[in-house]
Amino acid sequence: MAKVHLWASLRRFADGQEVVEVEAATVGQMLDALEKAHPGLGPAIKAGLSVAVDGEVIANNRAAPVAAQSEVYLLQRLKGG
Amino acid sequence: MARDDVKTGYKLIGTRPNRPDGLDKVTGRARYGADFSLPGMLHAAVVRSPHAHARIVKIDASKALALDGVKAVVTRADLPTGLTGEELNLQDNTLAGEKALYDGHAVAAVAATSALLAQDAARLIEVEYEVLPHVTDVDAAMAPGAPVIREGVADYSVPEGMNGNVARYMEFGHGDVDAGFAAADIVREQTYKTEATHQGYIEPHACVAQMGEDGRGEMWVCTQGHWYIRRMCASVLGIEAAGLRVTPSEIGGGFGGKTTIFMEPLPLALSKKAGGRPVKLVMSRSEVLRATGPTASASMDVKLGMKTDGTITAGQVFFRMQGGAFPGMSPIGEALPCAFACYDIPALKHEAVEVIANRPKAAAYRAPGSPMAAFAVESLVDEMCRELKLDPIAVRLKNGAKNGSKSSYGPVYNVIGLQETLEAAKAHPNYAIPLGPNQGRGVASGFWFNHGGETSVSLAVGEDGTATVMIGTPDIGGSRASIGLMVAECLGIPYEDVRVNVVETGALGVNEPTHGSRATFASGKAAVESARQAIAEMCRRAAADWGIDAEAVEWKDGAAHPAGPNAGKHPPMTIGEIGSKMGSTGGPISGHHEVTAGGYGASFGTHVVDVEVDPETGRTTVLRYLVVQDAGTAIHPAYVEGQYQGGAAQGIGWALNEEYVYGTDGRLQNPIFLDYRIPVASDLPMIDTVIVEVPNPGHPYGVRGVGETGITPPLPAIASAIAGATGARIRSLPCSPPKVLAAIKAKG
Amino acid sequence: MRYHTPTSFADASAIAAGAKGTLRFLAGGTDVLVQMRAGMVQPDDLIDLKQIPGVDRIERAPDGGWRIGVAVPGIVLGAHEALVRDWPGVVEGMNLVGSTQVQGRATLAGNLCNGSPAADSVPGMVAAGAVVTVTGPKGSRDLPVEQVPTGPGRTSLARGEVISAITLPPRGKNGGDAYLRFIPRTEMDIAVVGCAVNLRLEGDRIVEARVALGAVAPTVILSEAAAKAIIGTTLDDSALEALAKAAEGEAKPISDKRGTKEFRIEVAGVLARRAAKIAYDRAKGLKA
Amino acid sequence: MSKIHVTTTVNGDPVEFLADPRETLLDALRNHLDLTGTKEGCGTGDCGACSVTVDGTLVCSCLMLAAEANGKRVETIEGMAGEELHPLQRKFIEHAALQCGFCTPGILVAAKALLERNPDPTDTEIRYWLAGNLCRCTGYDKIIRAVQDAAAEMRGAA
Repeated sequence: MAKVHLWASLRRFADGQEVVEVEAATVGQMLDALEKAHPGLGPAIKAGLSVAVDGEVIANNRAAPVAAQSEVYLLQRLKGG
Repeated sequence: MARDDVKTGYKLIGTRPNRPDGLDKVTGRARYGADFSLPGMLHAAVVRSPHAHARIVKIDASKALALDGVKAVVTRADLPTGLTGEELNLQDNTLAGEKALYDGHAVAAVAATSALLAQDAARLIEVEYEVLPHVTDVDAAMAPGAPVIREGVADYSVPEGMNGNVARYMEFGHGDVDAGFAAADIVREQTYKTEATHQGYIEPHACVAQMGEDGRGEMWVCTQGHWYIRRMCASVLGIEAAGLRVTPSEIGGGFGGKTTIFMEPLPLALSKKAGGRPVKLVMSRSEVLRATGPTASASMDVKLGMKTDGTITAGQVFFRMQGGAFPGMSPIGEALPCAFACYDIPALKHEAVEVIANRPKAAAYRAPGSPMAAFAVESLVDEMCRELKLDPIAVRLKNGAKNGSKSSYGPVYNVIGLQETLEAAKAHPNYAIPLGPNQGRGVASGFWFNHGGETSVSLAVGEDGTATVMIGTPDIGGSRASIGLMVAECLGIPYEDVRVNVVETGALGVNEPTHGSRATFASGKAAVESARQAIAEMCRRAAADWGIDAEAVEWKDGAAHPAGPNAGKHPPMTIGEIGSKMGSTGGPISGHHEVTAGGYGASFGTHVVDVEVDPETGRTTVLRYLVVQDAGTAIHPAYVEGQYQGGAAQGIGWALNEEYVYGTDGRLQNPIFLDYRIPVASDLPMIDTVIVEVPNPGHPYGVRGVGETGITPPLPAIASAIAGATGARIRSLPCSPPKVLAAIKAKG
Repeated sequence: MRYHTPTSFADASAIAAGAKGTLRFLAGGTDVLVQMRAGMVQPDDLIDLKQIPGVDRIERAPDGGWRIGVAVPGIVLGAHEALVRDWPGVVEGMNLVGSTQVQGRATLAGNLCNGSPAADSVPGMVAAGAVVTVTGPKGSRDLPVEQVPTGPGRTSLARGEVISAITLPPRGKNGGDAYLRFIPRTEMDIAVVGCAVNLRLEGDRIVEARVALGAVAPTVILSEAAAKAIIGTTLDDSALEALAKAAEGEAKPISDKRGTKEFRIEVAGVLARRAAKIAYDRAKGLKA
Repeated sequence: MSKIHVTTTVNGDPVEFLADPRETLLDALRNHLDLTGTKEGCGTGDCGACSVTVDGTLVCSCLMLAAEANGKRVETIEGMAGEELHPLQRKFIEHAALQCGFCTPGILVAAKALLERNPDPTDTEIRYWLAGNLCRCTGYDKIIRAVQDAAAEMRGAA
């Protein structure tokens, strides 16, 4: 189960949990599983997220792999100049 | 990859050859956005709201249309309805709908047979407004009783009960901040403000576009990302993106401001109404300043706990950022993670709100959000260093992020170079120069995430053994040279034998813009992968010719060689020989790589600045300036230095004199370069640079993006240097002379 | 827009007097073209003065003063060694207007007639006691430079009147002038405050002085109080202090995007002191 | 509005065109003569991207009417190189003194005018001479170095 860390202001959409564990092999599966478990997270996911998997920030690649023990952080979608 | 794994012995990487587009650019031949013309071309002009906030009651274009030579007028009524989200924001910004939301908001556009005629016609378009209450300042927009300028802008993230102008809310952190503050010897809390600034690219937005009644068209435009332009124009106009072919011109600077659309759909819409005649639209400078995308203005609370030995025990920030009248445009999502990114602090709390106000729709500007965050946090760190009489570099070395540190925003840093930049700054002669009267020194570090993103590159081997590389990231600062160097290094051929072209939307898969410091990193990475594919194919061709296995062929110095004694004795087969025969050995040889590039390494830098302040006028002179930044590997060091120097210069401008000044009427008071004061040549000293190289393991040659971090440290470094020179701390940028003089006087 | 190229001031005046709509004169054009570009002004008639013979000349007047044509650009003034020797403050004021490129076009007459309270060349001319010759339908008249601007963007010139020359008085012995302005950058800005000082010495003592302040009132101010503060002194510290106080007292600025009222008052005093010292040194022959 | 017939010399070539009286020299160069190397960055004389020389004097072509160019001698970036590049052009490439390159034509024209007046300028003299040529990419450092290097080479050759 990958551990997905939610930023503080997301936690109210996930029953106050800071870390949500989901079964997923890819970033896309992880996001789908999150939304299924906590539909309140839907708007945040739809608004666009960046995901950091084991330290590497992945902008929008749903195919990027997530391992069973991965530490995943959700971040707001990053822009650059 | 550890430091001693650094790959060295490059033949070309690290050299400084002439850029391929240099000749065109010094002779005036290079073609920028406004330099394109087409037969039968019309010229467009835009009618803009003089009001910060007004209901559009009526638009009457009959007098304009009655002029001979006026061919078309478009208003919002000509655009499709039913868009939502950011697509609706883009459409609303292209042409105002029910309301004009800021001074300069486009209301109508007109096409005519000459630019002067179009301007005359625009003056004849009568717009009736009902002026509404407005608010332009970030704190004023948050104040109780502020006019709520748009209903329902709050997204899912905004808790109940917040001010009606709040569009987004964000909070994250780790550790126990209360315990952290309790463990500190001193806890200090301050509020900092930064005004909005503009990227200030010298080339105004310009494009020529043509669209027929079938909704298919072409566009030549100055942009950082032509696929973005294509997608955005298509959604605003309700046409198929694939029907639009967008060719990027040379680009006269962007710095984030040309990653999106402002007026580009207008010439397409006008062209369609004018029977498909091409239409050229070039913004004036005042249109650029009033109605493109400056950065957010910010009001920021910071609290820090520090022990007397300089250990930072806890930190907390609350940022309020205003990104114009459109939700989602302020960089709170970037500013918060950047706030403490240079530090490893056990307890942190970050909170931010995005506020909307009657200002233009903000766009990205070089490390969006990071300069403001650094101004707040690095200023307070400096204030506490001065209070505790601690060396600012020592405090940063002590608390700074390292390889393996958990970043302030969650993920763990892999291989980063912050400590190396701090050590190099400390060791630099500038840091030891004695200061004279009224002089002060400031130090600050800065961070940017960097970015990879959607990237598509093709490479074709020529019959003469050259290579042509097609990239989709417009070259703003010399990336064709650096990508050419990497490809030449990989292929083992002379730099001059590689031609790198930025190609249009019809010639490659989708590419994100040149943003996020990604062009040399991501297009470079994909170009190297493309070259490797071509090498593999060339090895197969040689193997076939030699009658051996392809695995028995290796590539070096621009030629296929038998890999070892078992492969047989064959003279090396050069890329030229393989290229000359490729038609008869299996066809053209090329390589392609398409990827959403990961593995970009985080970027850190440290700046040291010395200033002198005239105590009688408050005017600041920058005496010397040092930029130290990690480049991973500097492919073309001259253009790496150029990014450092250019970023520093923009940061110096932001720190000292640049600001958006709005009057009580909500109108921008300084929409010309006379009063929007970017640094001129005589304002600046030489900008010393040190390129630190901690190779990024996520890139075949160790590249890290270098474009953005450099704008971040100057804001706090300059304010801290002024504090050193005068004893007066400026917590609200810019450090303009009236403000500095008033602070000196207030100090007594 | 009609573009006129008269070859005499009488013709220029006649065209101007007959013009019905919006009228502008074109000398260097560095203000008029900006205003046209910004849509602030759409002239119906534009009268280019540069075809009039003599407008590009700097001539020594019979009394030892200087007669400067209305189309002499800043770069030509700055390169005129004898003029710079006599009136360095006047020339340095003009040379601060805009960039090198703007110096190639901008003129004293244009800077004056644009009517900006912050015009960099005007305090120097006022302090020097410069006089303009105005040609109108009824002939010519002379008036002191300080009587030309009447408010931001406004002048005392009547319809049909045009400045046909600028005259600087003879420098005389033991005189010096200087102009300083304050801007946030080093170049390219409009003055936030400007100050010109022109003085004459007998021995170490100042016997005549004129002090002009720019950008601190609707028009450039010729300050008698500031002049009085240094006349009769050797510009010692107390005289400088009195000068600064007087300049501050004369300043009646507004707060705007370029500076606050308080800042302008304070800096008016600072610049008066600094400019007076330079003028004094020049009068002593200490500096060029 | 009747147009004005303008006869002038641009980079040594005699040219004629019809100008609207409101058109600037910059408009004429770019739109009537297809000399698009001269750039418009501001239209108000604040950025220098439109720098040209007229009868040898450096000016902003946005601050001069096209009609005023009648009978004058105009030099633009397109006339700077002969068969070989001018030393300034070459040094700008060698020193990486341009990034986006948009300000480059104006800066080259202005720097050439400087070196014709002052073949051995100090850094400060270069900076003040070029203060009306905005560059947003480079921070000016490499531009100053390139001008100095070109000046040194030109002095050596003289």
